[in-house]
Amino acid sequence: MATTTQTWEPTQSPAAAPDNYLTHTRGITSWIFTLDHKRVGIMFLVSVTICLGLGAFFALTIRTELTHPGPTILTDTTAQLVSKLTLSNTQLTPQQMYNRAFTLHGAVMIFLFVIPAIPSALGNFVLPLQLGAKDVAFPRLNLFSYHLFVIGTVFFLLTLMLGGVDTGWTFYAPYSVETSTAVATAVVGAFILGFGSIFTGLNFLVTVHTLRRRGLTWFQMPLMVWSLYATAIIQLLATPVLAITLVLLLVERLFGVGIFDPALGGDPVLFQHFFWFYSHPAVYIMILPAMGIVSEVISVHSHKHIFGYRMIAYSSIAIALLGFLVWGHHMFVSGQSALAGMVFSALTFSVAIPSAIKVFNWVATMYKGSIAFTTPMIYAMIFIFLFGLGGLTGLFLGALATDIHVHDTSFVVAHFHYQMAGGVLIAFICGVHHWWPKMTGKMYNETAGRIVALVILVGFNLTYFPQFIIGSHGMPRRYFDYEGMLDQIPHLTLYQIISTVGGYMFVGGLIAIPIYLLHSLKKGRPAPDNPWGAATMEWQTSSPPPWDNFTKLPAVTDPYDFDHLKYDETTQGYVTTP
Amino acid sequence: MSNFLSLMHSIPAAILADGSFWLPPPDSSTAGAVDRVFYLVLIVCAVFFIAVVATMVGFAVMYRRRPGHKSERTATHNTALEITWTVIPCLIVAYIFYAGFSAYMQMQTAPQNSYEILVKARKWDWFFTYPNGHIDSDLHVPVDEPVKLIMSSDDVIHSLFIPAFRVKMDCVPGRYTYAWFRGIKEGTYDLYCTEYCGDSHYDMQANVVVHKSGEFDAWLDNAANFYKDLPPAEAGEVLFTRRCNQCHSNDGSAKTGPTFKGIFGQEHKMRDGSSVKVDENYLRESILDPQAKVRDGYQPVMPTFKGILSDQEIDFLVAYLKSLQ
Amino acid sequence: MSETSEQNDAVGHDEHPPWLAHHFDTPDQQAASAKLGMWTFLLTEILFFSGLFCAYAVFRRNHPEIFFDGHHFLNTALGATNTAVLLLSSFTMAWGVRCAQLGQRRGLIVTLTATLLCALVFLGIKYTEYKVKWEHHMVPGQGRIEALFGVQPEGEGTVPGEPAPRGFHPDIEYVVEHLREADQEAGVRVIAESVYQAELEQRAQYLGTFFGIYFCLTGLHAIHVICGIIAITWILRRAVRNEFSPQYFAPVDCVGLYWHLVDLIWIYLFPLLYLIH
Amino acid sequence: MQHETSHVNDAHHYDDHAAGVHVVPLQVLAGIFVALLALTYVTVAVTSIDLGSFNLWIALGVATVKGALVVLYFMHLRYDSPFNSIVFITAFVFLFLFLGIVIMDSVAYQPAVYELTPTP
Ligand code: HEA
Ligand code: HEA
Ligand code: HEC
Ligand code: CUA
Ligand SMILES: [Cu+2]
Repeated sequence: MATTTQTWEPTQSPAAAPDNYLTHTRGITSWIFTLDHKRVGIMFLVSVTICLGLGAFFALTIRTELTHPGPTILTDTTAQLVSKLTLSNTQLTPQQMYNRAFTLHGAVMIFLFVIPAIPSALGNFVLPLQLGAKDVAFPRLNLFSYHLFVIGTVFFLLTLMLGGVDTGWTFYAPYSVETSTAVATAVVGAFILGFGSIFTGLNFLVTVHTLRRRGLTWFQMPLMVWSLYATAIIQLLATPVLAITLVLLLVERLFGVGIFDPALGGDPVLFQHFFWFYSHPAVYIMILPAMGIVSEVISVHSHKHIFGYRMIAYSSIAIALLGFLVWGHHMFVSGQSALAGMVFSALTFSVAIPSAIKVFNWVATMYKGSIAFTTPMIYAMIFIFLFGLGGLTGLFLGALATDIHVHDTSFVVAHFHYQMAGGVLIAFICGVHHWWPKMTGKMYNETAGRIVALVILVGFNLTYFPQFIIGSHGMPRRYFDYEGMLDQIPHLTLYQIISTVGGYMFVGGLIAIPIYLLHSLKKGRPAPDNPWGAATMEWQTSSPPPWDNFTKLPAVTDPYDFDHLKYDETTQGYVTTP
Repeated sequence: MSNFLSLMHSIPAAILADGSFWLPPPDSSTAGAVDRVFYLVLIVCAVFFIAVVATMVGFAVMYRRRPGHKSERTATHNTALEITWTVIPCLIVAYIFYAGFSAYMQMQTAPQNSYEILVKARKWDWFFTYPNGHIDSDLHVPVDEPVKLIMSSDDVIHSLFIPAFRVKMDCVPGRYTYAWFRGIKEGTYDLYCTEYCGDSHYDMQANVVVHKSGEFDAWLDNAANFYKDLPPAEAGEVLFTRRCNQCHSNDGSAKTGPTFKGIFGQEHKMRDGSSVKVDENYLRESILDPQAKVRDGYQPVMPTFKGILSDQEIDFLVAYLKSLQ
Repeated sequence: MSETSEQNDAVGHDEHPPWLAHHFDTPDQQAASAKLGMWTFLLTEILFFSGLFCAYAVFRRNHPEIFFDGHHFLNTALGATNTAVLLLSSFTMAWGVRCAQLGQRRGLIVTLTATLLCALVFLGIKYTEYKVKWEHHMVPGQGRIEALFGVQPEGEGTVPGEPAPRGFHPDIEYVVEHLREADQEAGVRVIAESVYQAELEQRAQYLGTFFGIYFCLTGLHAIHVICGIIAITWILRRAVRNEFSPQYFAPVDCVGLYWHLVDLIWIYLFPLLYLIH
Repeated sequence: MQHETSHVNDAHHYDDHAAGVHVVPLQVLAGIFVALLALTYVTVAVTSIDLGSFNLWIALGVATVKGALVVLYFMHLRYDSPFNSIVFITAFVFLFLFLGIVIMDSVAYQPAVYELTPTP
């Protein structure tokens, strides 16, 4: 169904100089108003990376501040600087700046980076290709999602200009109702981004249902598609609840409708239920696509059929659905009833199982493969390492007794960075490397990639492992200063220093990535159609793909059967052998 | 399987008595139970993490792509194997849940005869009210006696956290929440606020003092009327350090609020342009109804101390402020 | 390319009309996608409202008396009329879709216009209802809204110089009187007038919870009605330009679905807010 | 070619749609409309009778019947692809999941909540 009746540009015959989606039309507007899913994907890719940079800026502010007890860089002098840069004339105190820093860090990273990162950027590019389709079901809606993303981002920048917001990314009422910071713009921003996310999910769901290449059955779909499908389910079911929660928070703040604000007879715990009904499933919106990428990469780069395809596919759906039953595990000490606590704790463990299944399947896939230490493969293994660790620490948090102790300490901070920075961010980078040749038609420098990957692995663990230790010793999160606990927590300062040093190492590595990738655009050698020897459809078209994705109807095969692929010296890529 | 687990579970608490690499010393009656769950999970994690990563690295090395090495076709799935590695984790997590839940139940249900202390959280202070009406900014408890905290908040959500006791509970405005513990070793511990509550969230700390049996009652009525044999100004100073000095200095340095150095007798400009001479009445009013006259150049964030400071205590404070010339 | 050309034969060029997007191969595929997309969108709409229904359920479960008091201030007659009006509009909309399916252009135009009129009537009635509340200052945070229009904040709870207060500050006399009448109808016996008066004032204050939820629910619904009006106008315009045909009427179908959902939500709102026993 | 597609993927639900959309007879539509009006009258009428807590459930029941009529006939769900029904029902499943758990919890902790305190 990739090929149809009308308008194949004549130039698109393989012989002629390939006209691809990058060169098909020119000019900035041809990008901003493109209906091509590939271009939308690329625009998302660039945007989220920049947002990642923004989030990282705040991350480093936080880390540097915490290097040493007492004000480190967030001092009255920096406060003056900030008040000059922002539209808010009031001079902030150091702790006020810190509170804004971690709130903006969290909000930017969550709403502007992790949630859109994989589905909207890589997913947009890959999904239709992997289905052998020409585009997503609703290209206009797809573009609209991107525009919503931009508008939402603008609102966040506005929030920044207004002096930031200091509620924590969780916007807990009643603090978010009474604080004098720019909650409103941040909330509106998140609301708009939410709709962007909903429309992406809607698009993907429909695409998978109606635009699969003829003959492509459900169980021939690549696991990336399965995970994006599962993600879409969550985006559609959970995000609207976030939307209404934010609306209610806003009217509560502006008019006082008395739903969340105890001063008006509202119920603050109700807000937490609303918020986490979205925000727990949201963590699976983040991780599921990451798992999809890893499933692809592990199999392809070990040149080995994925192990337990169906189990992996089913476990994605299982995670998506079970993920809706556990939100209360964020509220064990919030004053929710012990009964609810018990139920949620029990269910929390049930989501751990499908994740476990995936991990085991990935490892089993490598068995007797032919494993190439390409950059994507290294990142995939790093993912298993970090996600495994982060996920397992989720068990401490899921168990009632232990969560009471570590809740809202840096133990939790470490947990979710292992999941989001170590899991999603790493998988994102993994995917970018894996599909870079397809997206840009260039090969990047492998050695650079490998070295950076190792730097990141080390830097990452230095950054967050210490936070487990100080956390379980009782170091609360969202603390501007820890002078008070020096006598209670052994080597606290040392751990904080290690964490900061690691943080810089990590960022150093990450910054290097855009550099050598961009460099490859100029100097990199042209990418063959199928550099890794993958069997999914996106590798059957040219790199980069033509405007309509396929000049030739891609063959439907078992997406993880590589036996018919042979390495071909001349193109330095893989070719099908009958 | 499960008796192997229960073995893990019954790690002798003794070896952990004075804290460890992972946890602070377990100095409440329930802390031991929590720690056992913690170490149970820790071991499960270690085992699985090492197993997974070791296998992964092992495969990566053994089957690395190299000349002459080919990937072999093996089964693309193996039901028996997959069921095993689904069921085993299920059993394990089921056990972890059970362990966590039973320990939690101990932490939930306070003994009947518990000693009750009212906890009021407020940006960014703790107020502990004892049965005899004394309000203290630190939590003092007798050793080896169950203490029940009846908690609430005046403004936003706060959370009371005592690491050494493994106790944590939110203080939610508009309702009560409860927590209990039994300190088993006298000493002084930290108490933190672990729910983000605004600017000085990081500074919303207090001490927990566990008194030797017998000494607690002595402390209590001494605290209730510590000023018995103090001159008013000094009594005021004690109150000042307890309640005011987070926002007011007595040495002229700037804080959230104006300094008290030489405050008495000054003329002060108010927000509404009027100006006031600082006398006893003004001081008294500022303490009981701070928003009535808000000093120019400051935020109206000072909380009232109505119901927290007795008339006598206010007199002491006034006396102290006067003495700061 | 041989395969391609063979594909081309599979579907002749003539079969790719202008309204069929390039990435679809057949009208059915496009229609099916549109339908599925629309139903999925409706799903998100329902979950969007779920938060409000949840708030409603929680507060009604925990404070039924407030909701009972509150519903006395709503005019059941108007509510019922509005329900009938929306149902009628739903009927004309469904009829419109039918006309579209059968390619009856005039029928489509007439039914759509009828639907639009109903929608406007609905909003009109809603407006009169809101107006009464507004006059008695029964909109939570009304002072804030008035401030937007430069009205000086007044009424109780307002501090001169400060911005208007959040929350519910009705004109007490009116509310108390209304509650009193309601009680009399219900045959409540008053023992001590002074106590009773105080109690009534309390109850008047508590009504904030009810009206907070009432305005959120009906307000959000009204916004959806307005969106519906815009969508229908757009469809009507296209119908006038004769852009639809028995082969291609998906837009009518989808707008229809949306409109029916708006009706569906009201079907629940009416008993939940107006018919409290 | 899409017809073949339809058969291999589960988009074959769409075949009946493809085979020719279902046109609901006008009488049916009208009939449904009348029924809806009637039911509206019923709910209003019933509230005046005191049935204790049942009033609420009856009101909701009637509303649900009305809703069902609208969905099945006005929205053609009855003749539409089953998958669309699944989508629609899913919405309600998760709605009830959300409501159910939240209400269950809020009821459980109500005793700890202060008497409702209106604006000071
Ligand atoms: C991508 C994001 C992501 C992911 C995937 C997860 C995954 C999990 N999370 Fe995490 N979590 C967050 C992001 C994420 N989390 C965030 C952001 C917060 C804090 C929000 C805030 O307060 O700011 C949080 C907080 C959080 C809490 C609340 C802590 C607190 O505030 O007190 C809990 C409690 O149960 C929890 C549990 C879990 C569990 C059980 C999983 C499971 O899904 C993990 C499953 C994975 C594994 C189990 C590892 C792989 C399996 C093996 C290696 C095989 C062996 C396995 C077994 C034997 C079971 N998380
Ligand atoms: C995806 C989510 C995500 C990611 C990736 C990160 C990344 C990092 N986070 Fe973040 N963090 C959160 C989500 C995330 N965080 C959340 C939700 C919170 C809770 C907030 C709250 O409490 O409300 C939090 C809180 C939080 C805290 C706790 C603050 C506190 O409670 O007191 C700390 C402290 O160390 C921290 C540190 C870091 C560091 C050092 C990184 C490093 O990993 C950063 C690494 C650097 C990069 C990832 C960027 C590299 C740059 C590029 C690759 C792009 C370059 C290109 C251009 C500039 C164009 N974070
Ligand atoms: C949360 C911070 C905070 C605390 C705690 C606090 N104050 Fe204040 N106080 C302020 C601020 C801010 C002002 C200036 C604005 C105003 O006048 O209300 C102020 C003003 C005052 C003034 C008027 C000063 C002047 O120069 O006019 C007095 C007197 C005063 N406080 C006494 C006290 C006493 C006594 C205590 C302790 C029992 C106390 N305050 C605790 C924040 C605080
Ligand atoms: Cu109080 Cu944080
Ligand atoms: Cu969670």
